Amino acid sequence: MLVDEKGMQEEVIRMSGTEPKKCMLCGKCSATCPPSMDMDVRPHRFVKNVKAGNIEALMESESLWKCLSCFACVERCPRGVEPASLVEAVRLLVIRQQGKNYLTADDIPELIASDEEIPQQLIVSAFRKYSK
Amino acid sequence: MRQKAHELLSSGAVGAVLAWEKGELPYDTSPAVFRDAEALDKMVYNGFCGSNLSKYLIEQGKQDEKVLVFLKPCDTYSLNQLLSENRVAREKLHIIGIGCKGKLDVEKLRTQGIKGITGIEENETLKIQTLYGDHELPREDVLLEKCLSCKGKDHKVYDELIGEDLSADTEQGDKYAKVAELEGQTPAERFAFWRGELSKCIRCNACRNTCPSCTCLKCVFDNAHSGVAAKVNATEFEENMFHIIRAFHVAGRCSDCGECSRVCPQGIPIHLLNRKFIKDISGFYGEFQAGETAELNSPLLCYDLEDAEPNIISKREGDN
Amino acid sequence: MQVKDQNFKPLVVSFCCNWCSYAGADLAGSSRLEYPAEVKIIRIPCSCRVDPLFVLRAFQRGADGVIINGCHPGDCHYTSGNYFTRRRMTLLFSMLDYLGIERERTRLEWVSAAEGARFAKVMNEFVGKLHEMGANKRLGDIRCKE
Amino acid sequence: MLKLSLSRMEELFSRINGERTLYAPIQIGEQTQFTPWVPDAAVQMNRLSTVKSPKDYFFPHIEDIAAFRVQGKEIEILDVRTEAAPFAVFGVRACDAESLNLLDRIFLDDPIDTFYESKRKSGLIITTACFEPEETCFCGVFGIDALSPGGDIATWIVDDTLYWNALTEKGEALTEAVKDLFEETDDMAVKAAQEKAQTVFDKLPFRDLNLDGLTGEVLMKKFNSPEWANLNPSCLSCGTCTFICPTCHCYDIQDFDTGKGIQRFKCWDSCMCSDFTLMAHGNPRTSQLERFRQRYMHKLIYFPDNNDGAYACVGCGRCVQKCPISMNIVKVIKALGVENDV
Amino acid sequence: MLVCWCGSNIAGTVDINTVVEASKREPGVVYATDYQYMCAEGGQAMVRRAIEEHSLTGIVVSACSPRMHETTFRKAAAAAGLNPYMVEIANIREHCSWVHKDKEVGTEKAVVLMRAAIAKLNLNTPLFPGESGVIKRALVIGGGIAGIQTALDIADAGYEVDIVEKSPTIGGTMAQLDKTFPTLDCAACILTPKMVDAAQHDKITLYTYSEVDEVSGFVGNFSVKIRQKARCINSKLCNGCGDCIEKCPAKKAKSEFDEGLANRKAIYVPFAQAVPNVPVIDQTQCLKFKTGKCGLCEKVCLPKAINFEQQDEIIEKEYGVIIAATGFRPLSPERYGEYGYGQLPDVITSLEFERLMNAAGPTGGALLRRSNGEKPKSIVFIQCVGSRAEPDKGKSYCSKICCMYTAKHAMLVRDKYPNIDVSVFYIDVRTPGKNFDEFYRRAVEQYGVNYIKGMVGKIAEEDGRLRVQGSDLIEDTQIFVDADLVVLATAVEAQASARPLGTMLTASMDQNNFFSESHAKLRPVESPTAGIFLSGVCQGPKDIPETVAQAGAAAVKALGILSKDKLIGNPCIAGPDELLCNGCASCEKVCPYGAITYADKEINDHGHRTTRHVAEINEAICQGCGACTVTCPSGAMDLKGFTNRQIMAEVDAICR
Repeated sequence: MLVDEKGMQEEVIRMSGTEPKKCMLCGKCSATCPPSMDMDVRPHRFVKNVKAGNIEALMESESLWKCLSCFACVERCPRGVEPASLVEAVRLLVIRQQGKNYLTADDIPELIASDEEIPQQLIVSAFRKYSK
Repeated sequence: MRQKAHELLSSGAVGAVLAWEKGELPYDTSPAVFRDAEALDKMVYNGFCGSNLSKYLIEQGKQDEKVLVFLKPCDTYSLNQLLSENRVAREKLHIIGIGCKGKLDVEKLRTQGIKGITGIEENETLKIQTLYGDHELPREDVLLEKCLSCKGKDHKVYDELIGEDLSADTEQGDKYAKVAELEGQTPAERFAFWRGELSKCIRCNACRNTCPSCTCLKCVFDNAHSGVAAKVNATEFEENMFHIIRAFHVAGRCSDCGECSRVCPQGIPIHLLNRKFIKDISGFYGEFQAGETAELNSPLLCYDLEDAEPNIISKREGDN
Repeated sequence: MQVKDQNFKPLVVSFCCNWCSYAGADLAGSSRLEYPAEVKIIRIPCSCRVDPLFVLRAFQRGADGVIINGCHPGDCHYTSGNYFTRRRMTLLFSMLDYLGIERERTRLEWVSAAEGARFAKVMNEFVGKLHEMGANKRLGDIRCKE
Repeated sequence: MLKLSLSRMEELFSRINGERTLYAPIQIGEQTQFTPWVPDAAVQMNRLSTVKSPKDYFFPHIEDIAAFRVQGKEIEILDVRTEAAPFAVFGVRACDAESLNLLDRIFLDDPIDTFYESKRKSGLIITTACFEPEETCFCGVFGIDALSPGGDIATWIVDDTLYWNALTEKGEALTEAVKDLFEETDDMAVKAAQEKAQTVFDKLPFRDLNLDGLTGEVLMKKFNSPEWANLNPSCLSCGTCTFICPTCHCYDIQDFDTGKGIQRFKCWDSCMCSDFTLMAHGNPRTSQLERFRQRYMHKLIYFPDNNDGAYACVGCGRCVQKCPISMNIVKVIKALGVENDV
Repeated sequence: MLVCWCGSNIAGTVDINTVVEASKREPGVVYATDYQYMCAEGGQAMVRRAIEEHSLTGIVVSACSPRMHETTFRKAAAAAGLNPYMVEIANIREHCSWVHKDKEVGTEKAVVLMRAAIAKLNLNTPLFPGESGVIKRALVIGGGIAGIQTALDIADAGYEVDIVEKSPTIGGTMAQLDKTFPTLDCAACILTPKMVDAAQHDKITLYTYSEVDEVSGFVGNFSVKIRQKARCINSKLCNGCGDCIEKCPAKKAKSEFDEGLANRKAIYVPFAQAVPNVPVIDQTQCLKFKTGKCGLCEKVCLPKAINFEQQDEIIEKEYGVIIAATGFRPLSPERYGEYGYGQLPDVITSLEFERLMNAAGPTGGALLRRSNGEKPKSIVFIQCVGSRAEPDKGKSYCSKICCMYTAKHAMLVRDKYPNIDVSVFYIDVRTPGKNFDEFYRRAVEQYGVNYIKGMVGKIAEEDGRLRVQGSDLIEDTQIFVDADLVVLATAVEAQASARPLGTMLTASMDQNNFFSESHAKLRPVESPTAGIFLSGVCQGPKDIPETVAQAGAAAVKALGILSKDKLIGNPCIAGPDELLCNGCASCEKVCPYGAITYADKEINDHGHRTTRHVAEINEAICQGCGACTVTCPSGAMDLKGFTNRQIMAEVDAICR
């Protein structure tokens, strides 16, 4: 169990395979991010927080679940930092802590019915991640 | 052949004839230089003329005269290499290309238990008389190792050809088969194989001295000032060292004439080292046959900007 | 599972060309980047100065690994030296491999004068690998052992 | 005379090996070499000539003779001499056994080569008679009887039986130790086999090789013979003939710098090597012809001249078989001997 | 044996005393000592004294990298009468004390490195450098402001200079600029007089519309083949009247000078003040070449200067020095999809903007939208386009000039059209230069340019305008700015021709295809290859004043060679042992300099005389790489200063 923030930070960096220290704070990720307007911690600050080791705050952030995993930030980042991968990694931390199934195959039809605009890719990746 | 040699020697068109001389036994022919037309009676060309005469031209070509030399198809590759390295002057040579249907290995007769050989009749089937009775063997069973991967019956350099009809298409086996087999083994297996072979080396230097690519006036291993001179293999390392460096020094120049293995009294398959380089060179830098022409540049004397990095070695093997 | 000798210190001879790799090693030094002290550097004008004899010599005398460092292809101070090196060493390494000498004991690397960090990284990696493999037992000369 | 069934050879070898190291002609790949015997080794009882002669065990290819430890500027000389451990060589042929007598003339004469002496004392030679000579054999030319070989113990293999006869005190001592394996017998079977084999010997191609006229008296004439120029060109000047020859005995002394000191060793040398006789000022023999001539002049003229007419050749035929270009002593004798008085 | 402490740099992790004591036990060492700073005057005096007092035949200095102070100690040795090549350096700082923390480990390694140096020194022989002459002419490759300045400085010192310029006129990128920062004076006004000076200087020869085909030789003696491309105009006859251009019916070619924003004729001069003022026929556009018909220009040309038959001409000349001044190109921003460059006509690059603003430009200086020719109401500038990125995403470096020229552009717009809103997206604004930050502050304070910290993520066309979506990092929001024109401050990129030229010159290049300088701080205008100098942006991004300063510096360095009558060579060169040479000519084939030739020579081997074909080294040409030594199977070829024996002795000592 990762109790301390330092350990969590290392884990996030390891899982994401990316290096937040490479970020030069140009803000391109946030500029390019489609749901950025609705985020409490916008992508560039997400990176900054990982760099600073504030993982717990990120785990509680709304942004964590607002990210569409569209990877526009990854595509555009001039420094090769992958904000989406960091978001992904923090999500995994949360899921691991929850430690049980949050999505089953039976839930999916209902989810799709509830919101027609919900990206199918999101459902698929959520199913993959939230069930074990 | 003898007639042609007689003609050229007596007319003074050539000052010497480099050919083979018959010996005291059915198989012990020696390379010989004939300067006297009378002596040509002893000249011979048979299945035991496996030795490659091209290297002798370095020494024989020093005289101020023209030399007539008889070369088998595979020998002409060696000569081309020598020509390309200025070791022999083309204008001093009169080259007669002679046919060849593969040369014989008397050691192979012996390993089949044939001893006391007093006579050999050469045909598709060899008839062998011995002190202990007669034997018959198919010719192809006693071919020299080098003839098992024949380069074909074309002469690459010559002034005239005699007895091309003598040539027979030799079965052209996969010359890289054994190299590939070794490459497929684990490093430990390869190490064991080569230790077994190279530990036999007695450093007689027969391989080096017969090699038409080993033409240094003074070999680094003989040169007390080189820092690596060694008269014998005092340790396993020196056995490896001698053979690695020898193979490296002829890499890209070795025409795979097979003389090294033929002459080794200890039966070490030295040609498998040279062939490894030939296989690598052809694989990494494009098909290459040294001595194909006298104008070819060794692949170690040129380069390509896009050459492979050394990690191609492990990539090729697909494992480690 | 092979038991590793914890006290084993691989001896590494590292040939560095004067123009790129030696300067890269200098930069590693001036940047205070650590790499194992087992690496000993020999300065040569160009990687193409490395004769296969030198590589074998190092193994004879007890080296556990030999690494040759030159300018990146295209950057050779002498235009073409490293291209010759690349061919020569590829063939030599392949031959050593063929004789059953472990492939990981020889290495050719391109390190520019600006790549101090890479120099240190390559050395760390190389020595790390040698640590895993243990001492060179296949290509040493027993007379040179203690 | 003693006899033993060939089926019990393994027992005999293992008994001999118990007391001392035993070397025997053992098949390795396609060749037969004298190598240390191990249980179930493929000992070749019938294969006549090994590639190398057993001289290796008395006069090794390489032998350390001294060492120097260098520490900084300090140099310490180390004595590396050791007494040779007892050993025996089985399966030595008459020619090779005789070659050791020739080597004795060199190494046991003053000044004595103590390295050789020690091995000669500890080594025991068990010879085997040749009933099936090769076409390359010509030991008879040098007065050697291949059917009655020398050494410390002579053996004969007739059908499925080994006949054993000790010839020297050393041989007797070993025989005592293994006697319980053997049965006493007479020499009838051996005699019969010898007689039968003699007919083969009478048909050998080189039986009539004539050594007449090869003496010190004609030294200068032979030295200047024009025949050398005809014989020499084919020679590759490799060392094959000298290294497989049972009588060649030249050696070089070399130093090897180990980085921690110097290893001084002697090693076989060959008069065919370009650095043979190399001295500080250069080499008095500058051409291949001179080196080629030296080898045969030594064997056929100089050596007998200094050694009561004994030629430095035992007719084993190795060089006839192994010379890469088939230039050998037989051809030289024929070219320079009495038949060609040049 | 002399061991340096380098203050605590070495002494911190290496026990100096142990090294000194260990060295005393090594064969050949008669004297060993140590000192705080060996390279200082005191240390050097100590070196001289030690050599004299102990009659030393060679010295080993255990100190910093030989790349730092080898020359220093060689000079000190020479001053004491010792051959300078009897000095070896054991690098116990960069390769030892600085990379190891443990004192025991460091000391142990220092001893080994010291031993290796001693082992090598024991085999050193005194070496004597050869001399070679100097051709008193310089070649400048590239005719931009850098090349022009270097050429003028060299010519003014009295030496001949040739400029090779690949385009039809000299002037380079600076000629395309409108105004220059931070003074806002007009680029043409300060550049064109220099262009004319260069053209009229009696020591300067211009080869425009020309390229370097081949370079051989070495410092002092370069031989260069210059390809003068066929202009199809006889320059000597042409009077520059321009009648031909006027009559030329082929007018669809894009003007390179105007960055493709305007068309030019098939026969053209790039711009009005071009030097030389001689037109060139673009054979890909000319109707005569395309269809065989036309030839109008030929008909109207009174001096009969038109020559359709003209061929490329190869000019072979020799030079003592070569100065690279190949400049740069702006990076093409097409790969960055978010900006829509190439798709959206109103997204342009800064250099295109320069042309739009220029009175001699395609719009006559009127700032108009590309899409509809209307005046823009709002302009957005975006900095760092392609700069400061990972190598696979652009250029890793800061292009240095973009902050300043963007401020300049913004200011010019606001000055000329106060009604246009101007915003600048930036990551950082970097203004280290004389009057630079003041300039930027003026843009903000006096001209009201709106600087937004953040990058742009997307530009989309909406109702005929451009919707720029970006970050405002200060506000921490995503913002949208509607613009009529977007200007991208594109990164500086080395010319595509730079690397092939570098290869020809055997000059080393960095990973960005800029020429590498010999030392980043101490030799910034010299290439590591002797006799090759670097002028301007070909070495790395810089602005005009820096370029001019460096151009002058390169000229001075070049003059340092041109003013000498003889050059002292490097004695560490190859040489054959003729007794061992087989004559195979393998070495000749691998020599990159053509320094090896073969000749028949009489060889005396201990009185044995033969005539043989053996290798010969041209000592002035050989650079000492050693490629030949490894190629030589007999070991006949060896390299002085790095002999086989010396290197093996080092290997042995290390492995002892």
